[in-house]
Amino acid sequence: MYSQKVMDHFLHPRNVGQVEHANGVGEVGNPTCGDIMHIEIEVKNEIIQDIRFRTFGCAAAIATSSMVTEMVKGKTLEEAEKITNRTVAEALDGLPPVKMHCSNLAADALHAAIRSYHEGLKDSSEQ
Amino acid sequence: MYSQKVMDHFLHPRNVGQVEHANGVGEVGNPTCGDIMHIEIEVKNEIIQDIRFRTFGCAAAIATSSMVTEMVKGKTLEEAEKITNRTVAEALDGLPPVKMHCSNLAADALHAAIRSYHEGLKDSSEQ
Amino acid sequence: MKSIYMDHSATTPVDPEVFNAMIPYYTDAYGNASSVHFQGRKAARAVEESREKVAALIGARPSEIIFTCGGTEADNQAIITYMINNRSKGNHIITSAIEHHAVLHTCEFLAKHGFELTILPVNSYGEVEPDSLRSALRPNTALVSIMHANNEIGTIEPIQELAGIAHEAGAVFHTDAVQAVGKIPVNVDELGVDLLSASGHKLYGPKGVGCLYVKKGIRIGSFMHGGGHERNLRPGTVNVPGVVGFGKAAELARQRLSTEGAHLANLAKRLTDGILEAIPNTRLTGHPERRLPGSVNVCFDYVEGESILLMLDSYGIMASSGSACTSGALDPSHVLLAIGLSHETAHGSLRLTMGKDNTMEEVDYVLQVLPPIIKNLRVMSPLGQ
Amino acid sequence: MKSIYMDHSATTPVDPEVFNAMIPYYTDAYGNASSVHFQGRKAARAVEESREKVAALIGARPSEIIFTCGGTEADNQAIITYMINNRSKGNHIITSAIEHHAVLHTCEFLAKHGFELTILPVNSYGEVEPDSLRSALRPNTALVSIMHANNEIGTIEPIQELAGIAHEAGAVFHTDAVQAVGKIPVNVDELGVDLLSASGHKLYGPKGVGCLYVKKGIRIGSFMHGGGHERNLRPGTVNVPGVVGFGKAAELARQRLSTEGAHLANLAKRLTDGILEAIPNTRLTGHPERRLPGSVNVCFDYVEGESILLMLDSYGIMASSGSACTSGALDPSHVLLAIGLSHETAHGSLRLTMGKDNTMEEVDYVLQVLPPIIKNLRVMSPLGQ
Ligand SMILES: Cc1ncc(COP(=O)(O)O)c(C=O)c1O
Ligand SMILES: Cc1ncc(COP(=O)(O)O)c(C=O)c1O
Repeated sequence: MYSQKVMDHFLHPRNVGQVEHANGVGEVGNPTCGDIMHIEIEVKNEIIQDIRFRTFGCAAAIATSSMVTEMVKGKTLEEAEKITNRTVAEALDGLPPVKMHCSNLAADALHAAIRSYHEGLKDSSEQ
Repeated sequence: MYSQKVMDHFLHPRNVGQVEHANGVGEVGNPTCGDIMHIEIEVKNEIIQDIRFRTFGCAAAIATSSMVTEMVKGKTLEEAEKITNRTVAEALDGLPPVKMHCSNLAADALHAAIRSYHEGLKDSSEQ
Repeated sequence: MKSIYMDHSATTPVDPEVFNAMIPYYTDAYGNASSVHFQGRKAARAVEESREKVAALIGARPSEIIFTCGGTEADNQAIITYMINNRSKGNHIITSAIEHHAVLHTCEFLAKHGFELTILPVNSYGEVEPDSLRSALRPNTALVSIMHANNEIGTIEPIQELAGIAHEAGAVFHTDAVQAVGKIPVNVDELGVDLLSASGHKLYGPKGVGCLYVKKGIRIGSFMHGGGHERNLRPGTVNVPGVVGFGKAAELARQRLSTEGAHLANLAKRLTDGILEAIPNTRLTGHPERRLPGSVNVCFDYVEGESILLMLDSYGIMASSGSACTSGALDPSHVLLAIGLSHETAHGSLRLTMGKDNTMEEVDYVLQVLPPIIKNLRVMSPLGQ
Repeated sequence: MKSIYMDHSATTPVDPEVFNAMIPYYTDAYGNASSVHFQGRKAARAVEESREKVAALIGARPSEIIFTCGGTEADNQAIITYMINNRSKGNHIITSAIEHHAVLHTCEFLAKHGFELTILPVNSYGEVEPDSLRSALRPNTALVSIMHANNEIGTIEPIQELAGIAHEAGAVFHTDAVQAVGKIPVNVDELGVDLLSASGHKLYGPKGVGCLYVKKGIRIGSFMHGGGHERNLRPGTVNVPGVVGFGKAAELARQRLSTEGAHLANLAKRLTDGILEAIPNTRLTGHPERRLPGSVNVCFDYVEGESILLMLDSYGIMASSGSACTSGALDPSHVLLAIGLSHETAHGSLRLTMGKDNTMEEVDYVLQVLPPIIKNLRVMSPLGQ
């Protein structure tokens, strides 16, 4: 049911864990529905220097998390903001229809992390 | 579904045809329901000297007709009157349940033939 | 003793290629198609490939095919769940007097539960007349169900025309194509049908598997209640080997359709002509041309069907009959009565339905054996003379 | 790569002896069991012999067995046709919260159509408490349907006691014994049940065939509408090879029941103990003793079931889970929720159901592979720590 790329990212997930000097953190989903994606980023000069994830969820949830980290590592925030759940799924050669909605939230988690980075900046600039 | 005896009487029916000097004729059933049994007898000294049948119907109808002729040929009318549809079926080692009611009327045809013989006698004695 | 099977409308032998395709799903690939693991995915893949093959045979999309356990279930699901899921479109059903009981009894069941039912008569060939459908349609007619080809007399109904008439009146069209699929070309788009039933064991596939075609956009429901299989439309662990066999049978049927049809038509012509020539007081039932290739149904006056069958059987010839005595029923086949035969005549019916492996020699053997059988039974019969 | 199948509650491999018994009915004896001729009679005989074997396995009379296309159909027929044919006895149904969807959705369907429904809760082991049934019974309770053994957590219900309570109150008792038949001794008289469902593919028989036991005197009806097969109670051409396979599987199950049960209980003990020892934050679900031999269901905190399954699958170990993600549903298994687990815990369920061919070596392999998988997934999880 899953593409080979999904299985590769699921069995060999990239960028698992936490970022030591994270300046952006995003989390979406909740344990009740069975998927939580947690993404931490370190941004320097508008570029995502480091990104790591931790995910509770099915193979699709883990693979999309892994994929999104790979897609944006070293990219500018502007580029990262263009990524959608859909483009992540496409980069994985698609997801089964039943997985499109609930387990395909990695881009949302990334965007939440970027938002948190911006909010952190705002917070510090407001000081 | 049929016993070997039924199949034997069906494939090799005994006493098919008409009796030249019949003095009793019985017919039961009708073409609408798919079974007609026609039996002719020649009675002499209260003994069934000859008996023949013609039957329109299924294997059970033909086999019971054949069997009943064999059972009563050479027997007294008293003996013949004791025969029932049930004893005919038993003599054939039984019939499938669905066949017990509509295709198992040979004894009725025999009794009708005996009745017709008695009525003929009455008619002649009344003359 | 010879063994000549001429009862293909009852069921067909499983084609050896079909059986070979099924074997792995009994031995190696035993998974439940709903399982996530390797065995489950293998089973699911086989089911989807079969869906493609069945869809291809009738010109449908794979997503329009629901696998069922046979023609009966497909008919029940089509009619019952269409009616109860589309009450706003009306509660009137139209069907014909010669439908298989899987359709007729289903419609009668709904009639007992508050739906309105019209049962159309047929002409003496067993055809539903377009005008008869036209005048039966009402504003509240939701569904018309007319079979594609009749299982007893072989008549092929003018489905394309009938479906067109139903659609003009806003009704949806179901056809029980159990006897047609695999024997004649069936294309859902050309026919213009919305729902279609088929069954594996009538086209050299296994028993216990069939399908319902549901045109995209037509709203039916689940007939049974249970798990979420078949996109929530048919619960129950999928019969994977059965579905695989059905798929293979559909693939083979598609390849063989034209050559087989010609072969069967030849056999049927020789058999029909031979019987009518050799045996007096005999008539062919069904339409003389617009009929299933390979299907011969004749009625012999003065004799009864089961007796004919068992006599033929004693010579190794296997056939069937619409006589009541073959089923334990009181009345002979409703189809034979619907085309206007008397009870008496209908009792004397014989159906010989040939298949791809029947030969001219077998036909000739039947033509040698059958006339004396009828003659002997007539001698034994009080009717006639 | 290894191939270790531990998903026998989903479906079992077909036993080679079962398949061998089926082969002739695909190749030589292809008749329709309703046909009068030689091939038909041969098929009919095989069906009746299978009926005897299936009846013998559950202590029933052959005439009390109706063949269906599986457990789902048997459940639907039992519940729906009992209720609509016995309206005078009441319109209240009682079932439990842990039934298979084939029962639960069927009851809910009836509830939507005017019947009254009570769904009994279960205790934390998944048992229906006799007192809970007692207090739910009403004068108009017509039917109580409680499963014999649960398909997910393996708990065996106190059927004998529950059936007795139902009977005292004048209600008829149905049990979905799909998971029990062939795995533990099941005797309809001892249990005192009136209706019982079973399915071939759970006891090394083929998919697509099952049966409904109907105690003599209990009035049910036909669920599908069509021909007069199965004494007018189940229309549709009988799936002869399927029925033959089911019969053979029943015969084998009867012979093997006791030895197999002991073997499976040994495997399950080692597997359960091993998992609970090696992996913290893990619990066994279902009753610790009154459970199906060979069935192990555990929940791991902080990880999700489908991920566990696919990781195990990459090592050749096939299992299943009650996680929503394995079915595309939003909620995890209703069974796990009914025994009081949180959504979070239920998502981390793993079901390993063993069969006769599993070995201690396979159990040890699972015990070697599973702990690091859970560990890795927990490292990847934002929950916990
Ligand atoms: C026209 C027609 N419809 C429906 C059926 C029922 O199909 P099945 O036996 O597969 O349920 C049959 C055959 O028995 C048939 O000939
Ligand atoms: C307890 C229970 N009931 C019913 C069913 C349905 O059986 P089937 O898949 O044969 O329709 C199953 C298995 O899927 C089951 O485990």
